[in-house]
Amino acid sequence: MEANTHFPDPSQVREELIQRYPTKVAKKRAKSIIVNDPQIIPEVQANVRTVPGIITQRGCSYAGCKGVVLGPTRDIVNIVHGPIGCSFYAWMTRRNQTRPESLEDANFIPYCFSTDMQEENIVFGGEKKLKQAIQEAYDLFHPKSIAIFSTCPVGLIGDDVHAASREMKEKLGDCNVFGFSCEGYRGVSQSAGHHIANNGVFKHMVGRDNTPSEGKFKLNLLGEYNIGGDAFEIERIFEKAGLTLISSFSGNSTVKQLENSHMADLNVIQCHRSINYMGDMMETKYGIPWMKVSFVGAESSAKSLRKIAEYFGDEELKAKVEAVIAEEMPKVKAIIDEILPRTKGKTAMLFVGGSRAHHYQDLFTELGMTTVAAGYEFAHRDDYEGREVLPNIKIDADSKNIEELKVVADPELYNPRKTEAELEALKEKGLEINGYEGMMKQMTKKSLVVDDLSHYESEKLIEIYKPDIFCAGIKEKYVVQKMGVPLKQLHSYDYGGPYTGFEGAVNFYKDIDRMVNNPVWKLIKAPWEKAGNGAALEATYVTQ
Amino acid sequence: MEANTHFPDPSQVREELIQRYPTKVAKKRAKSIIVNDPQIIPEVQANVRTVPGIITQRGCSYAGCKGVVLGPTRDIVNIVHGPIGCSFYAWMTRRNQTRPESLEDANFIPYCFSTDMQEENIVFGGEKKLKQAIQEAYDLFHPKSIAIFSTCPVGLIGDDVHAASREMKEKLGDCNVFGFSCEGYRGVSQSAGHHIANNGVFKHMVGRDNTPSEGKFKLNLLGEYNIGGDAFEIERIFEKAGLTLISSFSGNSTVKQLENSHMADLNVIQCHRSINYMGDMMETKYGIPWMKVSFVGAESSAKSLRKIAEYFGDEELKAKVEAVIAEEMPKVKAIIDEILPRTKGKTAMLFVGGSRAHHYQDLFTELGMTTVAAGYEFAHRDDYEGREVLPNIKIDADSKNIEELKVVADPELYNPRKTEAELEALKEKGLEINGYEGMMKQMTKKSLVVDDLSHYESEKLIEIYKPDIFCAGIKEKYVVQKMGVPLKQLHSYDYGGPYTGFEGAVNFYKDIDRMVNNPVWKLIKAPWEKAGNGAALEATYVTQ
Amino acid sequence: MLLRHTTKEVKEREGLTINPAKTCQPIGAMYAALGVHGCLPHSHGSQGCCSYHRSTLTRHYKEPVMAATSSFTEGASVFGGQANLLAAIETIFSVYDPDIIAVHSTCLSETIGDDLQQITRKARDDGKIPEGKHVIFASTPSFIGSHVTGYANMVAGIADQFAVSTGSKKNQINIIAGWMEPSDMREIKRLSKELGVNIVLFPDTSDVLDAPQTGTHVFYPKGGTTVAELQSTGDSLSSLALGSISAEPAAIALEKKCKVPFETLDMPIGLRATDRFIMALSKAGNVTVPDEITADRGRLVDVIADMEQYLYGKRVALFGDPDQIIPLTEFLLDLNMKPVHIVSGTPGQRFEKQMRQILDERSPETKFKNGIGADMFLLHQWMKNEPVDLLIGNTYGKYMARDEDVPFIRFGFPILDRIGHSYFPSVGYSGGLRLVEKILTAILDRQDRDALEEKFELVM
Amino acid sequence: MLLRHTTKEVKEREGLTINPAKTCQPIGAMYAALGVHGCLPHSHGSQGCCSYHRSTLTRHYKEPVMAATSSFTEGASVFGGQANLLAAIETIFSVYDPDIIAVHSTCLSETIGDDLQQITRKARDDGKIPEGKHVIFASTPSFIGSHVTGYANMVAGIADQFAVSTGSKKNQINIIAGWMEPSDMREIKRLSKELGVNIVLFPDTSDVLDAPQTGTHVFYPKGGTTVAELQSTGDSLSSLALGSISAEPAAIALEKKCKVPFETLDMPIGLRATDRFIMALSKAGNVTVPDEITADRGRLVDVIADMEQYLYGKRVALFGDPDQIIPLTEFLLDLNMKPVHIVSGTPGQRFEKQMRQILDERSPETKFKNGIGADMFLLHQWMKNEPVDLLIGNTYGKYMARDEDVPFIRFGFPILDRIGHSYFPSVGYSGGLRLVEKILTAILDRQDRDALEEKFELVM
Repeated sequence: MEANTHFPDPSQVREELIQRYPTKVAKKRAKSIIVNDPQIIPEVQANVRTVPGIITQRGCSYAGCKGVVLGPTRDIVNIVHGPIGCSFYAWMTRRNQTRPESLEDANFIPYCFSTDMQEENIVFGGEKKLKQAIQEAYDLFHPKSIAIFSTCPVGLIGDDVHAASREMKEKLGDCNVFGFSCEGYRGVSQSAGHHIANNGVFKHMVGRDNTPSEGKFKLNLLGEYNIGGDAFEIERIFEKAGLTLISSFSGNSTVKQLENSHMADLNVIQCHRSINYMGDMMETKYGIPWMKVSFVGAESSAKSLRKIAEYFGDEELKAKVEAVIAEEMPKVKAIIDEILPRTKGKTAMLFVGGSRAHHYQDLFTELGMTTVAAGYEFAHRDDYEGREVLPNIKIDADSKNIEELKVVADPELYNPRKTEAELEALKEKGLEINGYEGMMKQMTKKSLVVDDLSHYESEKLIEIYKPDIFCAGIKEKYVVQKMGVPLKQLHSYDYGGPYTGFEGAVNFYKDIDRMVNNPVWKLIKAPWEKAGNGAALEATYVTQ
Repeated sequence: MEANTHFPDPSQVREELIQRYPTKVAKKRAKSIIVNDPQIIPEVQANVRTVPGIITQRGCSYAGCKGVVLGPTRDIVNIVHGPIGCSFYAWMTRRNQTRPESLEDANFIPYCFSTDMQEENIVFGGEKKLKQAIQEAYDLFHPKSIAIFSTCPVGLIGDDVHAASREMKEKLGDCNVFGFSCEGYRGVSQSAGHHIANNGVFKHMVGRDNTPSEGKFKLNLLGEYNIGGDAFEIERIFEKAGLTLISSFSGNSTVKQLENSHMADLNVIQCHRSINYMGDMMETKYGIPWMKVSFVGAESSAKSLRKIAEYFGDEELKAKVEAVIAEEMPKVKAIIDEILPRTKGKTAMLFVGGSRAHHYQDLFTELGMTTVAAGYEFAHRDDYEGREVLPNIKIDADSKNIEELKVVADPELYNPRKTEAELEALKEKGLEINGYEGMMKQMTKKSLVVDDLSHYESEKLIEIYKPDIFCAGIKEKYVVQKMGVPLKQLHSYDYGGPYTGFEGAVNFYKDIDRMVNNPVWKLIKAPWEKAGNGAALEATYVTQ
Repeated sequence: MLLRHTTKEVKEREGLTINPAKTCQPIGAMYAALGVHGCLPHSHGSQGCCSYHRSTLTRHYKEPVMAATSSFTEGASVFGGQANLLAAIETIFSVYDPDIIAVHSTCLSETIGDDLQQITRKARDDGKIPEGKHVIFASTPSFIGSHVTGYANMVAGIADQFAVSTGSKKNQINIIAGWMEPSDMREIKRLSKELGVNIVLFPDTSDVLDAPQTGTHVFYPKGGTTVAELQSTGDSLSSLALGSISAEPAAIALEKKCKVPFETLDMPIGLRATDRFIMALSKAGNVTVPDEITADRGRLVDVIADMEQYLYGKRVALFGDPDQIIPLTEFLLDLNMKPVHIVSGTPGQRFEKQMRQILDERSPETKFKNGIGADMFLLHQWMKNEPVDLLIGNTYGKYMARDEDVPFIRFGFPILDRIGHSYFPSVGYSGGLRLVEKILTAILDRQDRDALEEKFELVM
Repeated sequence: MLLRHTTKEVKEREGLTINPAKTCQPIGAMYAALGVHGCLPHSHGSQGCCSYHRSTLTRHYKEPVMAATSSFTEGASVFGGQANLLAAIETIFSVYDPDIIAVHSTCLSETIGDDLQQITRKARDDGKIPEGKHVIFASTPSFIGSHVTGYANMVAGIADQFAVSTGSKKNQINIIAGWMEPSDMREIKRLSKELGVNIVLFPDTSDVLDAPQTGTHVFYPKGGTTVAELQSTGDSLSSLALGSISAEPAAIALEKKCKVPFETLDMPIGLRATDRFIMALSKAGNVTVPDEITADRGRLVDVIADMEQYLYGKRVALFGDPDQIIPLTEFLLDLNMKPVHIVSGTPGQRFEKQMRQILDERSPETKFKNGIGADMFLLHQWMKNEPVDLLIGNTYGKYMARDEDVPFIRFGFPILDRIGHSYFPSVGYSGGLRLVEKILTAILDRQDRDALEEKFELVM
């Protein structure tokens, strides 16, 4: 599919986006603004430092580690070691939903824990206060686990959160305490924090509980954070299809599930960027293959289910999966049929996250809408171009300090779920194991791909393309809407959702229909602002 | 007790109240403004026409009939025959509470029924529409009873609501339909409506059900309309004391109770003005004596209970009554002790209704407060001076058209509950049977008694006396409060209550304490309005 | 269940009105007269009328409401009320000393055929009206129209009996207020001032029914349109009547008497009705709209855009007075909400016509009804058959709202159990913002109340 | 239960803060800088700070919040952030073209010891600041104070770095806004205008964070105190600082630099604090208070008097920022309500001192606490021990309110789930009326919800 031809020449657009920048900045930004060609997949500069002063969408390593990956865990007391702000801002703001089985089960998600470091702690060190905080948390709540997150000053003043955690873990006895060196200045975006989080969860949690699980088709769902209840919908579908979910990473998850997750036979990855490290490490250590899936979009959900069934290679499962799809799809189609006439031909832009900007294009496609430009906030080249570029990615100074865990096969627990031959056979059936083809293959030729879009560029893009909808985050929402273009938040979903699976697709269709056809956008101009005041006539139509 | 001596000479006050009136008006009003002397009880002009143009507290006959007496009945469909307003204004505005035993029991109190007469009904007559309305009410609700209330135009155009009611009663078979000619222009105030209501209820309801009731001490509670739950509290006390309430007239009452009320052995009357007709008629027809009681005030409640016990002359009952009083009083006293220091010495004025202006003085007395002026809105001379003046009251043109039912002893049901000798014995014990001593005997010498107080007079009184609290109705409330004096509504209780019995007394004490000691009255003047702006200092005391 | 006898099944009724969505003319006349400075309303009928009207207005405003009555007794009903009214006029001028007595009739005085024009003329002839004082009147039988038409009649009476055409035009526009709150009238004046147009607003109950606590009762508060202003309306360039039912009759009276041309507009409730008001007033006053008004408008649009998802498709039942609920219905549609059931007790074909204009294109399936039979009982039955997400109406709606467990917004007359309506406007862009805030609060509070724990939202 | 782990038993905590009633300094500095016209706030630290602050402010205002960051990476943390800030200044002026960049520090840049004064001087020396443009700064390490002190520091920085004393006084008064809403700032200006006093209000986020929907994104909205106005503050007759914690430091800075005398007042929330504000401003401006202000005041007193029975004795828990909850506590007492539990996360002894002054006489038993340990977890525990009738605080209060089934009023920062705060003021008499309306609505809605059927009231 070609992008609509009445759009401006994308390479001219690119020139316009960078012309106001100082030369050095322009040169740098030019490498991140790419005219797509799905046939050849041009290189996109990604995961590089944002130029200081540029108004960026990006956050920090802490946000990626605590906010994204560990935030959704229900029964870990997540203590932020640092001044109060970092913990405050991550307090329920990501809408990670969780559903404890009973009122007796732990649920710390609505709580915000912080050591609230004061000047004296910066000057004289904060470890003592941290240990005191851990002790108090333990005394109050007796959690299974306490996790510590380091904020910027912690690393600089030399607080050793790992040592403090080890000491407290030993002291408390029945509480797993561990820390993350996810100071905000590490890496160039949230992405560093994801990696740090993956390492920590892998080291301190995965593999602690070897209890075998019931279930014939056991899998983990990686990179699904249950924003707006996304994981609930996937759980619903899995259960209906007869799949046994051992653990989510990390939406609606528990300590017990994460610690037992290596007992699964397949890892499926929803958000490649934030969790692919975990897939690789579990493959190496336990022999569990991973497979990229997407439950965003009805077709993608169906496809992902079929892929999972194919992986397990069980005919009964395959039949069941087909039955589920056959049952779910008509409801989806009915809604699509109703809505499509109102959305068809409209255009969208998506600039968000490290995965959503890719997958939400499917939903727009299902609505007959074209994605004219897209990009990630904190992804790497592989998320754009596909994992085949991994060997060619140069690690720069900002990322090279992020620890790469040395993982080897576990002497006892390593157990390859599929033989090389089986994997080969699956690949021949079109199943990409341990692989991800990236966003650009799916996008139209001449569409624009922009990494780490700046505020300035976003305004330009909107002026030039006048898209019918723009997808980004809360910081962008009202800027874009002030321009008369509805913005759909794809971090928080505008407090809607779920958007995964079949029910989620329907939710999304309805929301987009509402947004792109909302009459409010026609009310912006006052009648006296309209040319020639001919509008005055219109404005009085209800008078008598 | 003498009224506080620092008050102005009440006869001078009287002169001031009338000096602005035109001569004829002044002359007339002078007869209704009386300086009290409880020893000699001067005559008060009452129950006379209000001078047109005078801003009066009074309402109309319809308000007295439908609003006051029939309004509180729970399971009668009360249809107002007339234009919409009359029914609308009486729609739940009197706070007659009712408590059906179950969700299946009828409760029409939250409903407003009207024939909503239109011009054509005025011109061509409204009986047809009325009958249609009765039929529709029957079809929708199947009530035991439907009552019709005539508004001003009904009598004038000659609609015969009684004939229409009879016709429909016959037609429907199992529904008692009856009407009231309570057009607003009848009489001089609500009082006419009370009388009309008494007549109607007596004729159409009382005596229809001769089923004997259980209970050793059976009585009716007359003139208690359960505003704010007053009747609930009296019911609670009766039950505790072992008294069996056959029927209330008419708070929290049912058709069944009213129709069976002649099976009681005593009528106790709370509001003499509105219901004394019923007491007399039931005495004449069934031989049931009546006795004035008051459950407003803790002491009055105790006294009334003792009177009832004395009437029944049963030692066990007397003991039980004493036990009830002994149990209830300490709670009351404890509150009084706490509040009295804050209320003692303050002054009150009461201008309301036909009974409350009298009885609420007891509550103020219990709070150590003096009533410096009081009067009724629609009472008769007997309510001021005592029933002994009844033979001397001249019926004027405005009242003489109100029907006096000719009641005689029922050939079958007449059964004097007490012999003449018994009654004599009771009287010797201080029990006033079929009697009421009126308000003035209880008021201090030199206090002011004003019947049908006008707005003009009320402002003057407040200016002169500066009372700590003024009791009246909603129309007066904000006028008086604008003068910086709290007004306690004694019709609606300011949406509080109950104020009867022991618990009610406590409620009242607390409310009065709150009102007379409310700091808001000290906030009225802005600091810049205060003399010399010395107040500016006070106003900045919180600054640093 | 509070209204336990309300059935789901709707039966046609011809005789019985249950839980009316209107009341009678005289109270409207009383309210209108309070919007004239130094005016004492006078009810020519039984005492009960006056007492009831004063009580209801007092409960709504929590303010003194002064009015006198002819105190009819049986004699007056038989022999006519002339003597009562003449006596009343004399008493009132000597005791309460108003500049104006505004007499309205009742079903009683109308049924017996009292002629207010004749009686007031006699009062003047008999010297009962002091020099410089006025007695005006309006015919407001309770068996015609509703409180809204009673208001309209008194406002028309005010216009007709005060306006004078001197022959030389004044650079001012008459704005005839439909039945609205003092806060609304204040906002109309503020907007006109901001727009730079000289106006005479009448009636004007601001600074009358929202008077400050001062420690003194001011019998005639400082607000209200003055006699001089009312007289000058005959020389105004034009009139804008805000409300086809409650305000237009006065505009017609002015046109008839003084040839002042008029335009009838909806009351400026909501975005578009306010747009039309601003446009019409700027046109009538020949001024351009200042940026600050455009910005206020933009703020309202901004909130609608930002919060659209919570408004979208929400089903609303509403009842009230036509001049208010007509523009409110339009506003609800502009909010992308769904008005599904609408009743108004006030009769008249204008309601149907205007509603059709608003609804035909955007929501032809909306049920609406006015006049006889359009009562709250019917609305409640409709709600039982087709449930809604929100109910909007006067205080009496709370019974339905509780029974049906539906969020409820108080709007209209009377509001007996909350404060705010008389202080914060519903008209204009700022009033629209207040309405949107109220609607959102109602909807979001309900969402918060009903949310499963895992769906309880921090940000909305 | 949403907060199912909150125990009734209160244990002393020294290390762990749970559910804080504050956040960190830089967000306050960012908010303050947005109140200067043409100013781009700049966060000198990691990207996360800027992102979090922008997000939180955006959620509160539902408006664009523009700010830049020095985008620290590990290198900058090791070698210092000078290069980043210099690069940022260059980029910002060329791409976003502000009149002013207002830099605030973070825990990161403070820990490594970046000297903002030195770096900005270097930027100027290096010619990176175009002619006529400004770079100002404030030191706002997150490990000191709270968002409120961060605001105060930036406002003081604005005063200190812009004010010029020319030697000739101007007939104007500086009003230094404590942390308040754009609506509040707008109301302060309206009141000053009505009073007839020339003022310079700073900062001023009205017309910045309540911008209209226009179809265009205006990067620097029309609001905000201008550079010229800020410079003129040095010549003003005097300053009124509205809030001892958030506004006084700027007044002190002005006194120090330009000898402008000042008075510190509470934020004008509620009756008496507004009285003091009006008195102080009329004194400073040497004007008499116009009747319309007295009448507005009287309307507030009127409502309090009329509705006193519903307010009397109601027990309230509140949390929030000191300059807001100090006058709010006083107002609650004037409403005859009972503030029983109060926490504020912002440290400082002024809070304790001012609270004591207010509470000692009228409610000595009230529990209050601020600074370390004064978190919402503690407040919630207090509520479990001594229940209340009403909770007042920011959006996070909704979790406690739902768990304890207590009516809840949103007040303070941040409010993430409702609109209105930025459009309708809480300051002044009209703001007081709005607060009373909200309080009454909360209380009366609850009464309606819980009333037995026979006790369900029509009139209140």
